[in-house]
Amino acid sequence: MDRLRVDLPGLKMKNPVMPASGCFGFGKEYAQFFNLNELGAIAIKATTPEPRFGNPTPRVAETKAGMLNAIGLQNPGLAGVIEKELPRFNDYDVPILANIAGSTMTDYIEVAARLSTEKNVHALELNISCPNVKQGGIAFGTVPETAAELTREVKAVSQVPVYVKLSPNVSDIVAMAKAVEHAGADGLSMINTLLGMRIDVKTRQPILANTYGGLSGPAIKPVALRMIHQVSQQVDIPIIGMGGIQSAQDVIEFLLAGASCVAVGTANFVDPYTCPTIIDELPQWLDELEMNTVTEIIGGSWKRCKTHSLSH
Amino acid sequence: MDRLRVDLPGLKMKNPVMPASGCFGFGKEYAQFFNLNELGAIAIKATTPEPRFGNPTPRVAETKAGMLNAIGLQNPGLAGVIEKELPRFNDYDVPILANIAGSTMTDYIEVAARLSTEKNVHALELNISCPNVKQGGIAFGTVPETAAELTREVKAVSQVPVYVKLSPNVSDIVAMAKAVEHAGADGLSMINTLLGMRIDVKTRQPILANTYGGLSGPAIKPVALRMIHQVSQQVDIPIIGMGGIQSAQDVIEFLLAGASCVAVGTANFVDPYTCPTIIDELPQWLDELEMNTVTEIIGGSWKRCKTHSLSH
Amino acid sequence: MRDRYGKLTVVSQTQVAKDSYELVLEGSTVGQMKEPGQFLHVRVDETEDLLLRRPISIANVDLAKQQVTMIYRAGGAGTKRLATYETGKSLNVMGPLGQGFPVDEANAGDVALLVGGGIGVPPLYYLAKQLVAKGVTVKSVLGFASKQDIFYEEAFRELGDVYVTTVDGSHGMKGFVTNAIDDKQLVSDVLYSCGPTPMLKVLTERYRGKRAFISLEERMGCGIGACFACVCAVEKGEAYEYRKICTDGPVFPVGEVVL
Amino acid sequence: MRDRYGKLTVVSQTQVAKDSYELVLEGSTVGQMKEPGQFLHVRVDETEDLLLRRPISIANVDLAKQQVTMIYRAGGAGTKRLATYETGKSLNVMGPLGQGFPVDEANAGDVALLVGGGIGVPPLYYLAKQLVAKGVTVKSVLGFASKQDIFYEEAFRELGDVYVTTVDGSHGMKGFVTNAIDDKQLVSDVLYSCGPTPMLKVLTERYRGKRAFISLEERMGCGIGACFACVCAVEKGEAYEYRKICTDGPVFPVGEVVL
Ligand SMILES: Cc1cc2nc3c(=O)[nH]c(=O)nc-3n(C[C@H](O)[C@H](O)[C@H](O)COP(=O)(O)OP(=O)(O)OC[C@H]3O[C@@H](n4cnc5c(N)ncnc54)[C@H](O)[C@@H]3O)c2cc1C
Ligand SMILES: Cc1cc2nc3c(=O)[nH]c(=O)nc-3n(C[C@H](O)[C@H](O)[C@H](O)COP(=O)(O)OP(=O)(O)OC[C@H]3O[C@@H](n4cnc5c(N)ncnc54)[C@H](O)[C@@H]3O)c2cc1C
Ligand SMILES: Cc1cc2nc3c(=O)[nH]c(=O)nc-3n(C[C@H](O)[C@H](O)[C@H](O)COP(=O)(O)O)c2cc1C
Ligand SMILES: Cc1cc2nc3c(=O)[nH]c(=O)nc-3n(C[C@H](O)[C@H](O)[C@H](O)COP(=O)(O)O)c2cc1C
Ligand code: FES
Ligand code: FES
Repeated sequence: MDRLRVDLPGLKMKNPVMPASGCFGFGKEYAQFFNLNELGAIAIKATTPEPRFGNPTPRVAETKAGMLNAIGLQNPGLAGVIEKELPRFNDYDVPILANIAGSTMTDYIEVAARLSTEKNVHALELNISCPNVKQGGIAFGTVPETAAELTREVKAVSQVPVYVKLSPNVSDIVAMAKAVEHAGADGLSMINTLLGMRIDVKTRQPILANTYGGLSGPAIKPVALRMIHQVSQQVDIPIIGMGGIQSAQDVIEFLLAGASCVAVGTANFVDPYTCPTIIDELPQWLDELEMNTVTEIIGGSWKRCKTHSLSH
Repeated sequence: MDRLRVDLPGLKMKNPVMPASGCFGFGKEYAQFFNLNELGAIAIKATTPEPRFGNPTPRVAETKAGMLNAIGLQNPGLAGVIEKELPRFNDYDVPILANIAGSTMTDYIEVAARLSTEKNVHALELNISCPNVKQGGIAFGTVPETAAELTREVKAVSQVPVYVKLSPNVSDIVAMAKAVEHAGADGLSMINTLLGMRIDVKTRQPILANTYGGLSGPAIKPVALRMIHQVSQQVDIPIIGMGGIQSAQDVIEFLLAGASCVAVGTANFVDPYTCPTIIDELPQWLDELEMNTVTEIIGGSWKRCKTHSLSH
Repeated sequence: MRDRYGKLTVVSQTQVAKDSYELVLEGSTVGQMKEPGQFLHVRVDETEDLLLRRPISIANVDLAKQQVTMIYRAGGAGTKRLATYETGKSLNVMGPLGQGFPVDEANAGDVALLVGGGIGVPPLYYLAKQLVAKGVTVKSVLGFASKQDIFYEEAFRELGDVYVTTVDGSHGMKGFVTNAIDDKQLVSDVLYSCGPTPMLKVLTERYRGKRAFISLEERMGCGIGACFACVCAVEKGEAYEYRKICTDGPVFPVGEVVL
Repeated sequence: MRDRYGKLTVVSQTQVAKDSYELVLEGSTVGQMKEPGQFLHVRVDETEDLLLRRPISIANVDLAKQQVTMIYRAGGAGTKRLATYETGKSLNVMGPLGQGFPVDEANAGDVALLVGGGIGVPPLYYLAKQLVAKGVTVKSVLGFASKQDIFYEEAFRELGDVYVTTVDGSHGMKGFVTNAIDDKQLVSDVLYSCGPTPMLKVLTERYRGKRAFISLEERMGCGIGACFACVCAVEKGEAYEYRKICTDGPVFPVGEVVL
């Protein structure tokens, strides 16, 4: 299955498909459905220094072709993740992308320094864009200078490559991407959720206890594709593409836009077999497109000529 | 039917529903289906100083629960609109909101000065946010200072109230709204489309000839509601709410979020009777919500106590 | 979980009350549905229009026929879509999921009080059947808004005493389930309940420290413990302690979690 | 337009070639469908999953029975959805829309050449019927990709000479429609054509200045002239001059618009 292989900083992926952070817990739930070794990689749920309870419920709401979430970064904290969650991956041969978050720069640095020394962590994903955390997060995600500074600080302490997960709630995504690339990011993850809301017309109140939440699912796919298309032409680091992916055809669209691999979030809730199904179907799509390998497709919508390997 | 009445600067609306600019031409097509007098108002297609052909085709693409468009402001130009389109409204008793656009500030000023003297124009809507026009548009829409300056210049020449139509493709929608309010805007229209794209996996090329286009329809409703909810609590001018409205229930959701009236765009293409159907159903919704008038609902998701009239 | 995921075929869809439907489904995964109080996570729409699954309790199971019954209220967009499924159509269902009512906690000869409110009534039916089968005396108190909302009154009556209340008094006793418990002075060894949160709150105060079990509702994403959508806090736990309703629940001992 | 908007009922849905379906619909708006070459704007999905309507040509009409026939290729998501509609289901249809083929331009005794490519063939059938009815001699050149894509060959043959071409030579003449026109030295007084743009371009060069009419395709929003999605430029017009395919077309005289 070497046709599907993608080699990215820290992530030697058998195929270009990983579940997205926050949509796959720490893997054990979906391990009941299929062998996690089938996956290209796994992005685990955000880790913060201390355990967090997160936001009050309701935490999810449905929207047309999408959903809103305001989980609020609930997680067992750095110690909990290291002691209870990461050891489970000892039995697997799949690279782990550890999503990290916090309210202050110190939080990120603390988690990055410690988590990046764990043998089951192959790369970090800086969640600078969680729209559900009142302080912290959002400011990092919308100001290029702050995002760059955070990236630099985390890179200084991390033992593994660092991907920065960009927020789509910005005027100029290219400026954000260039700023963190310049600050040393090894890759980008995009996109996180769009900030949205729903109102219950009966109670007249927001459905989410947190008022606003992150919009994910097929509804946001066109925005994700546009941003990846814009950014991939302007940076030299690889992009983990995500936002509404449901099918192998969607994956091809993301690769053509310029993503080097993809993450699947919301679709896992709809069909727990989404990732393995996509992985199964990809070779057939390569045949149809008359492509030998996945890497040939990357950026195909804007590259002049076929590239035979991923230069970055 | 006074329960549905909404009085806004320049727009004395029988009901809170108008078709959105660009989705209703200059009215004559939909006049074949129903009497335009049933509408609360009509937002007509963007006018630029000179006639414009717009972008190459394909100009539209479908997305899940949404569509992309890159029309490129095709219109008959200022003289054409005045001579051929506006006189049609002589036979109607419905306020007209004239959407205006351009590539330079001078363009906007020229159109505003002239169009606002037309008897069939009751208010202007500054389209500072069209994502499909390569130069101009987009810069006005994402920089608060520039948007404010444009608003000030147009206000100086306009004979009728001026609504500024905000782009959702910004980091801080509240800053944009406050800037144009401060510059004298009489109201806001929000939201315009989100910038998105689709790629045809067979041709490997973007579906839209323009590469990127504006995402509209139910997919963007949660983003629109969130922005209106944020902005309406921070400004004292009314908001024309839009983005994915399909039904009377959607209208209630927008009013609760803080819109003073709404515009229906994409839904007209799905069902040409969307506007009159919604208008018909609104009184029933008022009954169910135990509300007397539409204006009582405005901002109901965040107002402490019921307001009995619209203060702004 | 492979044996808890797949297509079930609609055997019948019957309206049993105003806006309420009984849906009988058949398929091999029914073989796993042995515990009352567990739920199914139902994909109501094969397209992406309505994206999220809907959690619906198991109301009854016929293991021999591989048939499961759900009873649901067609209130929102998804359950209204579900109500359009006709005999022969197939439906993508995950489940059984979660921890159901502990039948073990009632011994033969015990009196079990089953208290259901509205659309919380369905899971109590499969529970009642299992309790009766092991020799437990079942008394059911079923609360509805109005006469037109009532379903399964007779079915429950075949398994023991039934007390129906309606808020508007249009059938049975006027008032809430707690009024019936007081009025009829219903005593019991173990309590099982499912219904609206205000009702569960009152029962929690009354039955704290007793053998009492309640089933909770929350909006869900994954339904299997991966997304943290459905958590609730633990009573007297650390600030960050929680339970997931989808996997630790939906049934909890009274007093375990904060309502 | 009120009489051009409403629900039609599916009378039959028949597969007529690989991926191609013939859909017969019945309803009162069919009474308006008198002009060949006009199209219907079809809502393929009652939910918001697939939002846009699909433009499909009128392939045949039985005014007496109030029945209209469409023939379409189930290629993308919407037409695949359409292919699932079974007899008795109702379908929301706008139309007839646009300007069809000018039957007036052919006089009794004239020879009309009808050139169709693939899924451009269907509107020519209703046209052929009307032409024959007024005494015009119809010759049809129908091009398909392959044998398995061919439909309505016999139906056309009942109305006049038919020349079928396939790109792979699996049926009829191998090659393109223009090869058949050359080979068979087909002469005509008036030309009507519908098919892929490259084919229409070649015909435009050949028939410029003659009585020749072509039907164009473009992605549409509204279908009624309001959204400016479907415009094309006018040959030798001002830079801003345009035609809307949905209302000024889809049929244009050869040479009027830029292909
Ligand atoms: C464990 C469990 C068991 C349940 N058993 C039953 C049952 O047997 N019969 C029955 O009628 N109902 C039951 N419910 C409630 C049922 O899940 C909701 O009524 C249903 O999801 C509402 O969907 P909708 O399409 O009608 O509403 P919509 O408003 O369209 O739903 C939008 C989203 O909100 C969620 N949602 C809305 N209301 C609720 C709610 N009350 N609880 C959980 N999610 C909600 C939906 O699942 C969906 O994700 C149960 C809920 C849970 C958690
Ligand atoms: C006036 C007119 C008449 C037509 N008549 C026929 C006919 O009789 N039979 C037939 O099979 N096809 C016909 N077509 C083409 C038909 O509209 C498309 O094949 C169809 O819209 C594709 O939809 P889909 O769901 O398969 O593809 P999708 O890719 O799901 O469509 C997505 C969107 O793109 C649009 N689109 C995609 N391809 C085309 C296309 N080639 N032309 C226009 N819009 C497109 C769709 O309408 C939809 O809005 C006609 C087109 C026009 C403009
Ligand atoms: C329930 C839920 C929880 C999420 N939690 C996180 C998180 O902890 N960290 C993060 O970076 N992104 C988080 N995300 C965002 C996803 O990783 C992903 O970027 C987004 O959902 C878009 O992809 P999708 O449309 O496939 O879901 C979460 C998304 C959802 C739906
Ligand atoms: C085809 C199309 C053309 C549009 N043209 C304009 C325009 O000329 N000026 C403008 O301000 N907005 C234009 N818009 C944006 C709409 O007015 C509206 O803001 C947007 O579509 C969101 O509403 P909706 O989801 O109901 O369509 C256009 C939208 C569409 C779909
Ligand atoms: S619904 Fe996802 S954790 Fe419970
Ligand atoms: S499709 Fe809207 S103008 Fe033609």
